[in-house]
Amino acid sequence: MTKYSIFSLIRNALSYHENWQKAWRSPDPKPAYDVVIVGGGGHGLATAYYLAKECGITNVAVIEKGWLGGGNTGRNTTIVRSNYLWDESAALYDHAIKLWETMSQDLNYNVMFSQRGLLHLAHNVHDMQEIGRRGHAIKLNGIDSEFLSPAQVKEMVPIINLNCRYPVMGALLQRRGGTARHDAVAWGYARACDAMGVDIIQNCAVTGFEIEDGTVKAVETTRGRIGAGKVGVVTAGHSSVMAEMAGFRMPLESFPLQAFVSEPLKPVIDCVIMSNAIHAYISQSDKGELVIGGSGDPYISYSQRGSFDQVEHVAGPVLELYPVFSRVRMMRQWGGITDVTVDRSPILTKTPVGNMYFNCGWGTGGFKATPGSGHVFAHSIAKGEMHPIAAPFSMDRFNTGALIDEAAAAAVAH
Amino acid sequence: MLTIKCPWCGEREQIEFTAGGEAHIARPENTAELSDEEWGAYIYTRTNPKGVHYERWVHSHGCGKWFNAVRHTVTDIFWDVYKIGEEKPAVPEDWDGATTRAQYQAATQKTAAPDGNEK
Amino acid sequence: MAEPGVTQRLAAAGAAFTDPPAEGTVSTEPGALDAAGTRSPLSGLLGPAGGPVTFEERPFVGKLTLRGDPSNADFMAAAGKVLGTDIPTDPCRFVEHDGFRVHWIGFDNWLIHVPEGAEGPLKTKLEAALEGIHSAIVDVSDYYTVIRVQGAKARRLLQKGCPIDLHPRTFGPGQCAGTVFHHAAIFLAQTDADTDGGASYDIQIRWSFARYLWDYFVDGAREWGG
Amino acid sequence: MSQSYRIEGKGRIDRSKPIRFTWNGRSYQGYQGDTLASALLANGVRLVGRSFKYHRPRGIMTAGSEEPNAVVQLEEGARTEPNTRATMAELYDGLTANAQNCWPSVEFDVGALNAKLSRFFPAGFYYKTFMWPAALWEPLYEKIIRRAAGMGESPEEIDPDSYAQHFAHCDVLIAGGGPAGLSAALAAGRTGARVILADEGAEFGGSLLADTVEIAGKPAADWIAETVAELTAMPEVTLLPRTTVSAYYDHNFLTLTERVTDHMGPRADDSVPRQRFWKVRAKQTILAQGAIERPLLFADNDRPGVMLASAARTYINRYGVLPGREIVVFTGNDSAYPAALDAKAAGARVEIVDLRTDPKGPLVDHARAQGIEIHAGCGITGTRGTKALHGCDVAPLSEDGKSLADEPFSIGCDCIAVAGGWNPTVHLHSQARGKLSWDDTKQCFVPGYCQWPTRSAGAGNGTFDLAGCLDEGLKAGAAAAHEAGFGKGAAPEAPAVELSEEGPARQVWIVPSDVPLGHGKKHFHDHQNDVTAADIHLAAREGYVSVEHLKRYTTTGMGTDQGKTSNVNALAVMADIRNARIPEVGTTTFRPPYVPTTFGAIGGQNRRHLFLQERTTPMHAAHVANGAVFEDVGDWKRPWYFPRDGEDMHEAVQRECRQARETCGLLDASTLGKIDIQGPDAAWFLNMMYTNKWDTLAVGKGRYGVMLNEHGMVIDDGVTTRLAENHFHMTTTTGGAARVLGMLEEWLQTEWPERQVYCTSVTEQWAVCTITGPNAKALMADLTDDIDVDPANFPFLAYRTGTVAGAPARVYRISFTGDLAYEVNVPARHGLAVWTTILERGRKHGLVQYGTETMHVLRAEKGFIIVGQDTDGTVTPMDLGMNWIVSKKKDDFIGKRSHSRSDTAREGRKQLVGIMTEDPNVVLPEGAHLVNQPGKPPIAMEGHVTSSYMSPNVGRSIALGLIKGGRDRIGDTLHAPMMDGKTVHKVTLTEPVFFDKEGKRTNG
Repeated sequence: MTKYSIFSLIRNALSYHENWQKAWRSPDPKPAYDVVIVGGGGHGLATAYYLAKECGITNVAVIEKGWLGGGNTGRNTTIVRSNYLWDESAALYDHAIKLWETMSQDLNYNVMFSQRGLLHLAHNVHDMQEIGRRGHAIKLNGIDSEFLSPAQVKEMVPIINLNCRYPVMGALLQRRGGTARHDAVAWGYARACDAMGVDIIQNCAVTGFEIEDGTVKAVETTRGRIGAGKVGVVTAGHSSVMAEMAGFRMPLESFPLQAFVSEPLKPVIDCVIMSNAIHAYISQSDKGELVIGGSGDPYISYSQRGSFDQVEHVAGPVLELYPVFSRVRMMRQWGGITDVTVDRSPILTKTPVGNMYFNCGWGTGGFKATPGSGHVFAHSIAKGEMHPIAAPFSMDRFNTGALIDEAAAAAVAH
Repeated sequence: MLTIKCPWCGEREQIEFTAGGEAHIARPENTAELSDEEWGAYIYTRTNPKGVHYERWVHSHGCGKWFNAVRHTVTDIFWDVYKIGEEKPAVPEDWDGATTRAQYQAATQKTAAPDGNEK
Repeated sequence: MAEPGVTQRLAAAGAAFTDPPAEGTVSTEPGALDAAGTRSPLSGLLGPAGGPVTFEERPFVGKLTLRGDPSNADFMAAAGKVLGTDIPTDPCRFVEHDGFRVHWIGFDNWLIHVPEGAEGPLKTKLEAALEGIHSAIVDVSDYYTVIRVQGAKARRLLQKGCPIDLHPRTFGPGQCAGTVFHHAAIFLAQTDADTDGGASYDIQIRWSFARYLWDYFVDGAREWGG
Repeated sequence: MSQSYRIEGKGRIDRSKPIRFTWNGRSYQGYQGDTLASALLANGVRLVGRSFKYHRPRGIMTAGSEEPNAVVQLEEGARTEPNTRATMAELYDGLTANAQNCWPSVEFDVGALNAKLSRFFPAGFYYKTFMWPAALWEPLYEKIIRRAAGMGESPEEIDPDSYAQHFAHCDVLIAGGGPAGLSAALAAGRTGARVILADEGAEFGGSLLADTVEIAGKPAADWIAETVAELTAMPEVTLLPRTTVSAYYDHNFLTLTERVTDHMGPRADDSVPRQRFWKVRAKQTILAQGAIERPLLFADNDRPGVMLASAARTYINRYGVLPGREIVVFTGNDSAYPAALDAKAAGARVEIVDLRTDPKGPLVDHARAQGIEIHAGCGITGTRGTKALHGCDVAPLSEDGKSLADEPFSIGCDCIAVAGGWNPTVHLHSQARGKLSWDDTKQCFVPGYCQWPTRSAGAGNGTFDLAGCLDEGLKAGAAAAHEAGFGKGAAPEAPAVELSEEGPARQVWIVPSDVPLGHGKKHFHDHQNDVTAADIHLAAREGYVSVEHLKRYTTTGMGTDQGKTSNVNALAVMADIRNARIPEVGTTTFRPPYVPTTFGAIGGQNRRHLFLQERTTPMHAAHVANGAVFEDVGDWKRPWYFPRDGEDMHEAVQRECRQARETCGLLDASTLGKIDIQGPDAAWFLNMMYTNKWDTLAVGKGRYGVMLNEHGMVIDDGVTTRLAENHFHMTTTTGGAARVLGMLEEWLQTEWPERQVYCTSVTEQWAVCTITGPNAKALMADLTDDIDVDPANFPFLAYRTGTVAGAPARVYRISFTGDLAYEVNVPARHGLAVWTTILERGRKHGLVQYGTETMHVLRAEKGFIIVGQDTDGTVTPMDLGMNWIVSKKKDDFIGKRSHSRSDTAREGRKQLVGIMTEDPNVVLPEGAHLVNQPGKPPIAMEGHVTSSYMSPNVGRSIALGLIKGGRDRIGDTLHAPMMDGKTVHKVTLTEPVFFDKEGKRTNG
């Protein structure tokens, strides 16, 4: 793997950029691997990366039915934060942020992780109680968290309309929160994995699992049978489909979630701003586009496309909080499939099938967890025991009742 | 935005309805006798199919009535709607969800009738 | 009856009870009580005078909901007898009889509009007639108010927020529907069609949403000089 | 230099209406009917913008919404609008526009330095650098990147204009009003079907507006006029000019953006919306948006003066503007020849560079006859001029078109009209999930199967000849109407047009130059984002071969034009690299909207006071008059507190709390949810919905109940009263009103349809005045003479009907304060009068009106919970210490089974307790967490404060909280660390009742 740097850039410029190497190979699948990761999104690639880098398992294949990062990795609003209420969540998401902070260097690929700060606005007494509770909890978990007055919010976001339908009463700020370049995350991991010998196999769809006396032996794919010592399934919205192939069911439903970008503007918003009461979350990309997240459609759907309702549901709140955008144009709308659990927390778990592990249920908020999720999942697969940070997220919590209920606690689900 | 056929009011815009999730999940009679797994499955586990989905809707801003529907979760085309308590309609194996029920039946009839007589 | 003294004082103090008029409305709102010491949610608000679309509140229309099983002949007969007309079983239709209007809301659910004050006696009559038959009659006269919208542009105005196809080919006099107007759940009934291509509608709206809907109408009618 | 490029007597502009406008601070003149683009060209203005990345000088390239270059900042101040396509902006008097993305000016742009260094900024360069040192990413590197970000500037003032939305339904919606669209509308309209015809342009006619062809022996303009006239006369046809069909969603739901007043410029009167957003449900759609001409990929093909041949022709024929005086037409097909001929006729010197070695056919002969020199088998290998084109190099190409067959020669020119073939506008079809198929002879993607009822017609369907467009349009219109239930489906006869036969085309996707690709010269395919053929080679080289990777890595097609002119060329380059056919490389999915849409239009009227309803109670006018400060509770405005002269919130609340306990208080409780429940199975039903028993409740009495979800967690609470054997009146929380009714209906209809219960919401039927406190009884006695209010005869939780303050009332002996209280329910119409009367009569009883804050303090003094504040969806009744309310006798109720799950049943769950600070003056912030021992985070947390107030009646601060194993830790000392990281408050856990522990006051 040739190192990327300003120097390699200049060197290659002199040869008209004709000597750059492939970021990753496109090998044919081998007959078998120690571990097969199903799903070439950020979480799957990160899992392979840490298997190879930290667990000494390099005989790994990542199989992707389409193109790398083509699922939610390439469709989200790129928000990264760890200001979650429950200890279990805070541990998982902050573990991720710590890895985000060195990712570009670790991967030698600039994922443009930018900690420009993330605001949660509070618009009523209930919101204030909610951020009050979350703020204190986060702080005591050793994670940065501050309360802002409306005046301080205005200072950070001069174009905001504090006196909107639900006037801004305050905000919770995580300065270490921010955004990253989502595609680069997939590409960076892929390149680093490839360099360590991991096979990245695109356009290879899973058609079934070969299971012998309760233990998975191989993955059947459109490119043939691939033997597998262990299988990690990281397929987000399609997890229920994978589970069905493996003969069990998951506590999941797949909902469309949508995002929007405006035409590129000279920067007017630096941080990420989220609001529950006036439902819109917004940031501005390094290209100048306003990146806006909506809520999900209320019905199960596997069609990765935008529906109209959310366009309207987003435009109103955006105009209410940022009336100056009235003459700005919405440029593009798209959708992803989010696999949602009842407690809005992910599932990292062993399954009824031996040597088969699932990493799913990230719903609307998986991107921010990418490195942490991959890291603890890799260690869980390698050891055959769930990593301590992952353990609380196992699927039997739905039998014991030990939910990690970020939804009930009214934390923002994005 | 979908159009949904309320079995009473007819075709209406989705904004008049509320989605009710998977249909035909009967509440167990003997809740006390269920294992935690059985109970957990009843509350949390869903089929979540990529394909034919039996689901519930309520015409919340219309007549206020709940009903069931069969929809393909890839194409979002409805096969049918039916009232609570009515038989769960069978959907042909080979329905790929890319046509309405009427189109599907017209097509199959066409293939059925050798003289190619339509309708 | 509230003690007259109070009423008069309130009427006099009217101005003091004015909401800050919402931006863009042409409304003037004394907000005072009427002589009976009562007040409707849109009291004192004036819609556009004349023009291609007009709207006004019809306060205190008597409103009862009637619940019962349409497959129960006794119920249908007893209710029909009291109302002097068969209650409609066709979805989204209403029948008018002798000042009563009976709307189909749901297959076992009807909304009855009667002149102000007639709801009480009617409720008593229905309850007596339906004694022993599973049914429910609830007075919701104050839950909702009614806005009448009419004129050549009435349909256009409603289509600014209502998703139902109100074109004469699909929706006409005698038809009613529960639907929405943007954030507000409404129940609309077309009372008649005008010659000039316009129509007349009664929109039933919850008390607390009435002002929102009214302001929307005011704003929406501006482009026709409303 | 005033309009020196105008062509005498040509164009559809109105020369009698000159218009002044300002571009980059300089004043120019144009005519009514011009676009900003045509007016600038008429005035010889070529340089209109700078590209995104390299800041290369750019000119006008198209005459439509596909424009990638001429994207400007329209107007200034409150009405400024970024990224407006000059080609779509109709000229109005006083129009002001400025170039974007350049500093200090478009002429001398510092950013142009990037162009010099461009070789160091290939596609994706930023992924490869800016990583060292890591510490510099945000403070330095990203700052630089963000400074370069964006194109236009966001407005900084509130938009003074208004917008509107409109639902519409039709049998046939037609997108595009060119020859095919107009024909379709005609055929469909004649059947009587409801038709909507929308076109982006100011006039209907599409490509015909720029054509010199004759239809049925008359000029095309006449045919357009007649057709539009006939359509206008049809009552069921709606014609929408200046309207873009922007998105195609499921079940044939489409959105249209109508630019109602944009072409008139700023207007003081905003009663007419500036833009109208149509939400259309169409039984059938016909997509007739035409086709967009493809630019050719040749070296330095981005100079100001390079434009599409079709655009050149549009400027000549529609706007009467000569795009240049020395025009080179560069083409591989016949469709550019009419442009050459029109330019020649308009007085330009014209030469044609034709990729075809032996162009034949009538058009070619005609051109030769006009003395136009044709350089056959040649390509343009380079261009000259920076801020304006002044020449190009031309050379014969090898047979495979991949290299030069001979030395280049130069041609002087100020305009190159390029014609690389046509791309049908399949965006809407693709948005509608329609498949696309590649047509090898036409060399373009054409619409394939779509699951929704839609058809494509005309150029948008790959039918490029006029006769075909008219015929296809008529057929599509008739067929669509028929399927919608109108007409027999037979299409009217198509009008005759003389066929201008076209010879075969030659497609050279990448025109070679004298240097290898990427060595100095640039073949741009995405002009706005500065993406070149070399960038695609780089992407391929590095393995970003899938179309989506290609797009994302090079940013091809990510600009405001969404790749309308660049996508297919990009695919072609990739196909060339991979030796694959274009369809094998794949195609990108087109995302809505077709052209960007203002947020204002989408928002419509739903702004400001119409953004979201403000729900108010019947007493609202009185609250306003009495100076209430309001709290947003859901979308209700509830009085929060009633400050008296100069009081702040704390003072007001302390006063209200004290007085409510000392004498009496009045609360507007109208927003509480109320549900009328009737039927033989009503009691059984309540047994299922609530945790306690209801069949045992006596008629005329009420009972408090908590409601759970199936997870066993508390979701609502309230008092329900048995009005008659089979008749109950249920109350819910304000926020729960709708949710609870929905839940009751869901269970009844879907799970127990055979049960005989009817539920009816009566929330707003009743205005509710709650009178509480020691003097409540006396006050009530003053308000009613037909209800015996003596607690001895009117016991706690009983209810009575009668007349209160002159209104018919239901009175409930319910108390949320722990004091003697009466909940007076009157029909809403009486609410205001009754409220005011109570205030009036209350004076001598020391009555105080209080708001939600005081209500919260008073209930907290008694340890009464607020669902949603002291619970969060993870709390069981047992956690709240309410085991007493969970019936052991019932074998089932909603949520019961969940309580026996291992985690829900375990010891040490968080439980509701009281919390007392060591310092009685300290009011803990709600949300503060308690720890066993303060220290440095991370610290294990024991739970959190859910409610916390200064209680004047207890005489100190009080708090409630959910603490791990709290019930067994009463008396324990814990600590509450504050956000400042320094302050720690010592606290003691107590029973969650602080006032009147024995409950003596409930009966006064």
